[in-house]
Amino acid sequence: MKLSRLRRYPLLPIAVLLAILFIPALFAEWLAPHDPYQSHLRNRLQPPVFWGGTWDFVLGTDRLGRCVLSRIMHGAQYALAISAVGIFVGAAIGTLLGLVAGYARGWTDIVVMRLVDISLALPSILLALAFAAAWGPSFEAVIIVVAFVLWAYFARQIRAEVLSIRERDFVARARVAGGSHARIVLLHILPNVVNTVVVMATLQVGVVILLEAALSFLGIGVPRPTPAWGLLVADGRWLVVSAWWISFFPGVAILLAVLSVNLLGDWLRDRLDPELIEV
Amino acid sequence: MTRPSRSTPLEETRGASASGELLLEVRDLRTHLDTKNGLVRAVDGVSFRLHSGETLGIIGESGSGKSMTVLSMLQVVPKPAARIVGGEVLYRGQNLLEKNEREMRRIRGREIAMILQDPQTSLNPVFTIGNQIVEALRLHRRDGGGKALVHRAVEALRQVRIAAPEERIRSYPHEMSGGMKQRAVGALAISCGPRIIVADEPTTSLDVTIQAQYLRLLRDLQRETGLAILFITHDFGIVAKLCRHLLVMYAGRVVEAGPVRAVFNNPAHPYTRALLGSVVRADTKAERLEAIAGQPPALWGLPSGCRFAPRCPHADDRCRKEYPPQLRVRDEASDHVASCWRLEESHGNR
Amino acid sequence: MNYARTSKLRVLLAVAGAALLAAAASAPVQAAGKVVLALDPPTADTNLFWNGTGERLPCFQALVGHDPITGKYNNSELAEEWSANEEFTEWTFRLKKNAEFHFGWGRVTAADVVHSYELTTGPDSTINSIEHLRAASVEALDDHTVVFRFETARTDYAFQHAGRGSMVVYSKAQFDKEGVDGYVSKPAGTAAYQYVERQPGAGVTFERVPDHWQGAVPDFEMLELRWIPEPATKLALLLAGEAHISDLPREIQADALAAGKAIVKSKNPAMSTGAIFNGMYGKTGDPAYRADLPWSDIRVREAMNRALNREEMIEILYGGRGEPVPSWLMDSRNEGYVPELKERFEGMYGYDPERARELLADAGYPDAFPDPTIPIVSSVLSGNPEFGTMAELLQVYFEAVGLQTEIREMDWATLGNLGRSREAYLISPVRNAPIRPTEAALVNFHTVRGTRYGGYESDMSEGLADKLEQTINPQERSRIAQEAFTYLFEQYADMPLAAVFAELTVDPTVVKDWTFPGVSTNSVSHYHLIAAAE
Amino acid sequence: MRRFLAIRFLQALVALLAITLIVFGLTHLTGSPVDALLPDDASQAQIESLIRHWGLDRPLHEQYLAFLGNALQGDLGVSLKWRGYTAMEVVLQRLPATLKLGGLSVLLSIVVAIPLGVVAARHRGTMVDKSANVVALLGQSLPQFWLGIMLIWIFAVGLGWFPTSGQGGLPHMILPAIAMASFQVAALARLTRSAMLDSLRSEYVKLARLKGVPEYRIVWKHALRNAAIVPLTYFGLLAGSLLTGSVVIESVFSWPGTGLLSIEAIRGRDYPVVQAVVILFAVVFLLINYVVDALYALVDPRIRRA
Repeated sequence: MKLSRLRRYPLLPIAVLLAILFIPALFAEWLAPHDPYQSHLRNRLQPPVFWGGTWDFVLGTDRLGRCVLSRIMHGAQYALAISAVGIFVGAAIGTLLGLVAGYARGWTDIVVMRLVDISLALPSILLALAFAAAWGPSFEAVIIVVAFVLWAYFARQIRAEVLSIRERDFVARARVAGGSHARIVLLHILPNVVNTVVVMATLQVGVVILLEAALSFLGIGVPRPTPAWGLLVADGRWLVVSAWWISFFPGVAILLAVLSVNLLGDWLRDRLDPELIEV
Repeated sequence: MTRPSRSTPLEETRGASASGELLLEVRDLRTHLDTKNGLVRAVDGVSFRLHSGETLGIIGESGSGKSMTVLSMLQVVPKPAARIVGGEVLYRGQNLLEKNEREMRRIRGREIAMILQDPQTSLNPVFTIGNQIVEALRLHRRDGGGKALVHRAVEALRQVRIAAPEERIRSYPHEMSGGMKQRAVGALAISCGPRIIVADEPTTSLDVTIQAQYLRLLRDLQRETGLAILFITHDFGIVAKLCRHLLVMYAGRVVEAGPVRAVFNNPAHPYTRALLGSVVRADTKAERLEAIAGQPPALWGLPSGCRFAPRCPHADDRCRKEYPPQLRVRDEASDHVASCWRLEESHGNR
Repeated sequence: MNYARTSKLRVLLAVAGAALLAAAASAPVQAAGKVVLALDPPTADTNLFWNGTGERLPCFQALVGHDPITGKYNNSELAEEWSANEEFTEWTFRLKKNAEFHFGWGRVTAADVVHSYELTTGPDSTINSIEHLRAASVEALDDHTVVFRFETARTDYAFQHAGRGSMVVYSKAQFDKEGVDGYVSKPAGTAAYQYVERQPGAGVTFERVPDHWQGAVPDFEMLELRWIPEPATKLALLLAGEAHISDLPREIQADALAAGKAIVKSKNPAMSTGAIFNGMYGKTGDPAYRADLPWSDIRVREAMNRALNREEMIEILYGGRGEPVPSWLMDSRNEGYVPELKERFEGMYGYDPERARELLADAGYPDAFPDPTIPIVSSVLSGNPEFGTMAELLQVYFEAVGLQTEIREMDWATLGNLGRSREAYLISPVRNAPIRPTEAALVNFHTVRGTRYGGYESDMSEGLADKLEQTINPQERSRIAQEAFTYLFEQYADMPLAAVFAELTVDPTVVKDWTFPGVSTNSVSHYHLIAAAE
Repeated sequence: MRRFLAIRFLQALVALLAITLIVFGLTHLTGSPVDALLPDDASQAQIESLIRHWGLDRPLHEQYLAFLGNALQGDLGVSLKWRGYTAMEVVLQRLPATLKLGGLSVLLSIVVAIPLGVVAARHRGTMVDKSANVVALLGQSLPQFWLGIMLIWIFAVGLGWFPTSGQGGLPHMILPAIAMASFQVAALARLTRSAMLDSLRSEYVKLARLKGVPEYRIVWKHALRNAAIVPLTYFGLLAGSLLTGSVVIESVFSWPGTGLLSIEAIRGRDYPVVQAVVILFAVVFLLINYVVDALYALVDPRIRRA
């Protein structure tokens, strides 16, 4: 009975996420065999243990002799931090504007929706490039880019839902009962869109990890020597022939994490919000 | 209206006109449905017969299994959730349930055609009417080239009294009115010259005058072609106008069957009585019978006894424990049967 | 209608299938006699030389040529001979009489040179060291003699007309007839290769000039420069046989070597590299000067220099193919070379983390400085991936001796902007390419007038540079330059690293050799000397 | 309908205006082209003369108004980096390459995603469905540049089937198009799947079955034709991601399109070209959304005849 109930949960994705993202992110300090920033210049470009390397550097070392495994483990922190903060900011702005637009309608709605249009029509990667060129690539810059890319999607979806929710009886009743607008929005409407926000946010984690990778490739991601996953892959990409492990393992980490997050997101969507459009 | 009484086994419902050929005989058909909430016996031992030129009505609330019965007959139940687990469907002596998909495709449309409830949704919106009829024709009547098929399609439209069929054939469904669409569906059904048409609540979505026209059309078609019609509805009024015999279904079972008049005059099952009562009281289109206390049963976790027991004013312990057998109703019609313990009492009381 | 649709779909599928097959069948075709160079995209992808920063297209020549082996000036290009007056205020160039433009635009005359000079020094010019090219007046004395006059002495004006300098010669006849559009669509040059076409953003193609006026017959019929921004792709191109020469970053040269490719080096060191202390605006009274910068303290500068294990760095960055140098601006081929610096180098700059720590402690680092963080510039953003590695490497060594560091990713424009507003308080990896003549080097990197990126500035460095500019006497000049280099060396004014050759990875089955001196702006030159295998 | 379109058009114009303002502001904040395009040793005099020459010494709002005035007349200025061309010329030179690549990648993603989605819907809830989902997601789970480099190594260097990079005919386009398409497949396949599920549950599919239509025809003709409408709407959203993808993919494959151009333009602070790229893409984005509406009508006769 217990087992069959467990089976209803997407166990594999959850296990993978725990193993790849959460546990390393929380316990990298204790788990990682080496300091991720420590160069062992004498041990540069060591292959992984099964490729002729040593147990000292299980997944080999990079061109400055840093432990690939340790860097991936610490990288999980950045993957998590960038997605969590970036998505939180994007979702918060988007949800707020979506709520206001959907609830207030009229001019507010038009303005917000045009902002959404503008945001969607602007090629985000170019803005990111310009932005990074202006203020220099940094952790904060990546967060801002992520938030900028995401907010419009949240705003659009939430607005659509609010439009239908505000017509429902309990909202009308609350209004008749004399609730303030803020009260109605926060107490009656917001709880009804929380599921959507959660599902969308989950599904964006993969997008954000890949965005970070793309930004790193263009040299506008998190500045080195931060072991962000995207940067690790981008940095090792030249040596795919001779020292493939430098970019391969972070690539696998990205692959598994993004895949699992998406599968988990699918499951959440089915559970929480079957109405959500699948984009 | 009374037909000659024949000695028939009680468990079989008869709906034969003396002249008609026996086209279809369904015996103890059972279909199970796997749902999130567990197994549902959607069709639970349904039997009936259908002769050519005859119209048999199946009546019941939504969810009573009437649609599932005919879908099972044609093996187009939603897979993999639904499984036909037992029974026989004898079409002109051949058991359809033993046929494979390929063979069944030759039966569907060609021998037994179907008209679905809602013409708004049952016509494919992205193809023209002509396209949809020609497609069926091409599948079943390979004789003749493209032109001949188009000609036949035009004929079919003409048969269902659609004006200017040569032009209509190029129309998309959304360009037609609801009534016309349902006629087009009718044309689609008769186009391949089937012997049986199953009409699943074909008039529910039409307004009253159109409904009447449509029923007249069906009757005329039947007269012209000797079709047998299996008419599914929840509307006693229509049954009365169109059918000679009827089955009343409740929760996957036939609870009462017999000649229309006999059932009307002397409804034996409390459910039938309630249905009739609701006809009188409420409008005929009521999909849910408000007059009957309680909700239609959830199809899972049914009572082990009579399925109607929870809503039946006369139910006692036995009703709740044991399903009643089909018993003959003592009236002028020999083939009027019903499944209710109270019938046995009345038998015993005699 | 449906049948039509179905058949359309079928056709579409068939076409797609056929296309895939065709694609599969067409292995990379390589035209016989064509050599393809996979290179970094240039700063300016243009036929208009003065709109670039000095990268010369293979179809052009300048007045002064240089020896393919020694890199010394010679008369292998358009000028037969040149000379300066005693005061070095007047330079006269005599042109070869038989030099001929491509596509029938006629002989090269003095008018072409004056015309080209005007274009190159025009208001929209972005050329390297344009101020050094600019003369007070230019005059064509006759059809084949041009004289440039100056108000002050110009001892090395030939540099501005050599391949590593700043001016190539265009046809005035073409300009008069077609205007700039003619240059944009099909510019006539005078070199052994002539222009064929440019694919915007993709590359430029040239072909051998039939009957070249110098009689030069390059081995390859066609020459294609293909712009490939991504190094991993360059390597792939080379290994797949689609390109035959590439300027691969050194980090992946080993991969190419392992796959049977070869390396062709410039005949001379093409650049010297190192890192500079930006933001040392030390000239008296300069408001931008900040005494509280850690590296304003000479002990910190020495510590930083001593923290570097240059041998290891050269191994990591250049695969061991580089020579440590005591100064990144001083070169034995130029004025003011001080041989002793090389001997003193180990003693003053040698790798000694212990000493570095002591020096830092001595300087009170980190507590004595309001912001002890050392910001290191990485310019991956500008497409200089090797500087990213260098920045990381510097960080590793600095942190090993207890310096606090931070890598700042920025592109050249941002750095230049900071420098222009005198706010570039940063450490930045640099390279000196081409290796500049001493005077230009000192002015550029050690005076207020110098480049935006700046470097160590002080009254002393300003004074010596000024003095050098005003001196004509060669011995005197050499003495001043020596004094300057010694001064800078003792001040730990820079972090010199290595002199490196320009290295190209080539496919030895197609390209046997390429003799080039390594003195031009983009290091390569003498395209007509690319030798085919066999 | 016409009124609706007109209002949409006006709103789009306002949005476009806002976009120019944002782009203008942002690019001018990033630093000056003189710092990007002039060599290291450019003198102060040279820098100042170019600043004047390019009109960069004027106040920002004046520059913006001048830019806007010219833009309204269709003149987006001359490129600072690609001298001899106007900004629009530079962009239009490169646009066909991007459109070709984008078009092929969309085609490829359709060819892969629609069958995946259809098969998944057809076998809903089975292992087939789940595997199709994972396959679709795989392409979306790798950094695009990494996938591109891998494709080059496997198919160009290893197998020699395609050229590694650069401009050219179809063979040159296959690998970059695959790398680009991989990202869209998942979203498209899932959209197709859910649309197909709706479609397969519909009455007309039931009726087609009852008509005796074979299953494959029901799935690929009756159901898909209706379901295809939903993924089509997705292409409107795709326009934005197309440029994002093209920036990365074009760098990896040295494909001389607008993506590569925009990096070069930003690095060179070639304001006019950056503005032209962004404005063009914003216009294309809006245009594609209109085209999608038109396509909608083409597939769905209900809209066509309305």
